[in-house]
Amino acid sequence: MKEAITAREAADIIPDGAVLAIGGFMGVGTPHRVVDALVEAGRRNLTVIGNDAGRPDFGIGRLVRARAVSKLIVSHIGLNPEAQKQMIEGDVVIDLVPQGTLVEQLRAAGFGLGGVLTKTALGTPEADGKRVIEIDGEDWLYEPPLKADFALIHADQADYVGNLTYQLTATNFNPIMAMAAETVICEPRVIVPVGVIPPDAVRTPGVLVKHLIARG
Amino acid sequence: MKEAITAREAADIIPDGAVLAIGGFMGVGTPHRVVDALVEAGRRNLTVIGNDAGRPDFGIGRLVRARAVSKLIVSHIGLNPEAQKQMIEGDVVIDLVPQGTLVEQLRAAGFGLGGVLTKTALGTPEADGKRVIEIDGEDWLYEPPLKADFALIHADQADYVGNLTYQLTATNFNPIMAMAAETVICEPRVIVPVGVIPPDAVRTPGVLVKHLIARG
Amino acid sequence: MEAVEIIQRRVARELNPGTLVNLGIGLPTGVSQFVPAEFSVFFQSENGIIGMSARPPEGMEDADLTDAGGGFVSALPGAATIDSAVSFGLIRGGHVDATVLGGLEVDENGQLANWVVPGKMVPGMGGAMDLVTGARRVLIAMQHTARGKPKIVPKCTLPLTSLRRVTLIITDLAVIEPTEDGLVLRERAPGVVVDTILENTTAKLHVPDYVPEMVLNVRSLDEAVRDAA
Amino acid sequence: MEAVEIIQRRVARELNPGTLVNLGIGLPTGVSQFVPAEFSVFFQSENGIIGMSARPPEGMEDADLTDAGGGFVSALPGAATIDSAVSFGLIRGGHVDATVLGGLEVDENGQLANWVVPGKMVPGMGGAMDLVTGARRVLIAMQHTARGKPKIVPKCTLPLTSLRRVTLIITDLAVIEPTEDGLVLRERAPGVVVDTILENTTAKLHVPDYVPEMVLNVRSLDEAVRDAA
Repeated sequence: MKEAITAREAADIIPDGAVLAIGGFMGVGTPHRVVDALVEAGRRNLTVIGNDAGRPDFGIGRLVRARAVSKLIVSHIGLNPEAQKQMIEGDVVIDLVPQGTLVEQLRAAGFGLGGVLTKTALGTPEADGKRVIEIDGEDWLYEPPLKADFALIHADQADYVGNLTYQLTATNFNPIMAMAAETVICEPRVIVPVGVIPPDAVRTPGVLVKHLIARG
Repeated sequence: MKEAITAREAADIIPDGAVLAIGGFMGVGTPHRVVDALVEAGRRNLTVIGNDAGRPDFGIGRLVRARAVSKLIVSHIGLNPEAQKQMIEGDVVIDLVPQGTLVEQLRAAGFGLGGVLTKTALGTPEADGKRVIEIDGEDWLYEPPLKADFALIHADQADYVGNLTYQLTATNFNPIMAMAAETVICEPRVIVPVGVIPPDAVRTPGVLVKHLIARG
Repeated sequence: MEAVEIIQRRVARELNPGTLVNLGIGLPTGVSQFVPAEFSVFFQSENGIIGMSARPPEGMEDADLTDAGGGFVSALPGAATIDSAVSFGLIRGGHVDATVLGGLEVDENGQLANWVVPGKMVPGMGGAMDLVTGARRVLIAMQHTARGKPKIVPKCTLPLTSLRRVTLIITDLAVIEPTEDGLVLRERAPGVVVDTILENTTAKLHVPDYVPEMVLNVRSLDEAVRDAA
Repeated sequence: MEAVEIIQRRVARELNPGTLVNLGIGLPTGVSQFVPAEFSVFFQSENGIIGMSARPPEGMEDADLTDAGGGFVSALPGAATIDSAVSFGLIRGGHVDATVLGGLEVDENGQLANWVVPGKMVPGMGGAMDLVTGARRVLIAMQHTARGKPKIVPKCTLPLTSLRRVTLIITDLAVIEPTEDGLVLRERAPGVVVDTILENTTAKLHVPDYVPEMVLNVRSLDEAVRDAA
């Protein structure tokens, strides 16, 4: 059984310099309260893996604006001019990764695989300097596994075992990130008693989740 | 919208010599009526990919006993002495594959990946003659994608769009096989009207499913 | 007819009943208005929904149901929610029948550049590289020229989105099919003559003896089923 | 005490509260009877359930809820159903805290052979190779000898299950820890002297000055939490 902690307590667990996988797609399905708590705690030098940089005032963008992030590994920063500015000024390093490759890299880490063999980006400037592996005369781009120290994820329902369900497009990267980090911290919409979520409705088994965030 | 067909009609679609991925684990979650229809139709020379060979009178084992199978790609045949016998007599070729590798090989095919890099079986006799790929000084065993002509799967609920849910341990290989075949044929427990399965409950999106089997 | 509507109507005729289709942000999104509901085309948004539909009425939006651009959408009966791994598995594994995307340049190899202009703000490729590499058919829907400058060029000058050859280029002037032997002019927009197309294209275009005019009306379901067969 | 019970009781003391554990078929399955319910150990069966429990009463079995051996099981409150990809992702990705498996041979490298005897019927490795390669801790639970023949040997003669060194070997005579420097005798069964262990082991065993007797009682939750910390 997991006791629920506050967002503030979660932020206290996460040190400066940590590698974070943060769920969400343009802020939909992002654990906003944990993100806010990290901003308030004044974290610095974080590496953040996520789908996108959000907007300056929403999602992962709030961490960027607070200058908490030194490296972003994302597929898109187009809606965050602040991230662009910090990139140009050299304050943030931004690794742009195709969305489908990014999710497979996280999954590879979580599933114990040696990496990803993909056609995506093969032969484009994005693949410059990356390893190409030939299999039966065909080229594949190799991308390494991507693992985080902490996954900060959102869920719809959680129970006190840590079992999670997700809702609609707030699902996105969250279930995969739950496999791909040393420590998983989940901010669910609600926490329900154990036994309320039917086994077939569970999308992330509770054993993967270390901490649940209590309702604010 | 998909019209439901009979198991017999499904068997008619599947030619001799086809490569089939058949769901189930020791026959739990196997589309038994389609399997029976293949036996009755007298199919020959099938390649069957599945978790195991079932028992001689249950699951994939029924196809083996009917001598419909020339090649089995499975992780286990221990409960099927008939499969053992046919293997020893040279009537069936059996490729034994670690269960976790097998499911990733199917997934790789379904997800457009170039194969699987795994530690499982590395350095054991099972890896003899297989390619080993070194990444940052570490060896990984390469296993190729595994794709079927037809996936024959079981589900709990289906709607007429083809959306599927699964139940308990009858889930097993079924959702992954639904991604890994040219043509997916599903034998659900029940077919419900479109709109009855909530979007978040769908485990296999209907666009993947070509044919549904009507209730017998 | 407006240039955009010409493109959207013509693209809509490429979408087959019962298939999975991914529409890019912007002009491609508008294609859906020319696809009749009874086609049961399932529109995927790569952030995780199959069977998405129009923005709901004011006040009925759900913050957890958006498209890849972050806009509110609704779900049709029979919709399915998927995580990002499955969403891109569908795209990369060839389960998406067609993707409709905008383009900055397409060249004689049929290769596309559509995600970055060097020296300008770099937005990131999002799912564009995955879509162009993995979808069964890649339909490029774009204006034939940008501020008078041809976009169909001998060789892309911008960074490629994928090595993959796109399936069809549909513009306000023409339908062009990239083939192994180069670009073939297949159709011209209503009232547009071949010379106009050639004048606005720097790439070499193969021009068959007969280049029909685009048909732009919305197909009936029967017609669409017949075309797909 | 029966040999099997000694092994099961000793293995049970290795299982930590709140963790994910996979028990092999046969002797390992029986370990669960010595793990108190309040430990909230989640038993995984690799066919797709986390939180499985004992066979239900006659007539209350469900054909769709079985363990990896095909036997009927029940699900605890808080159980979760998973597909085979996630099930083996948990195993191969290091999310399973411990797996308990039988062994045919273990050698001085700590390497295990447990899935095939050449010349005999080949059952297939099922999930054994994945478990031995991927679980965080691999606990081998077996009789010390087979019909008087030592199973802990200098070098496995049977095909290896994995290159990976197992974590601990627990038999009816001893607890042995494979280390980088070889096998170390950690504990002896109640009433068993070190010489008896050495006589029944062909592998070289490092024997510390003091080899305590196994403790076999079932731990309280407090004790287990303290041990795990």
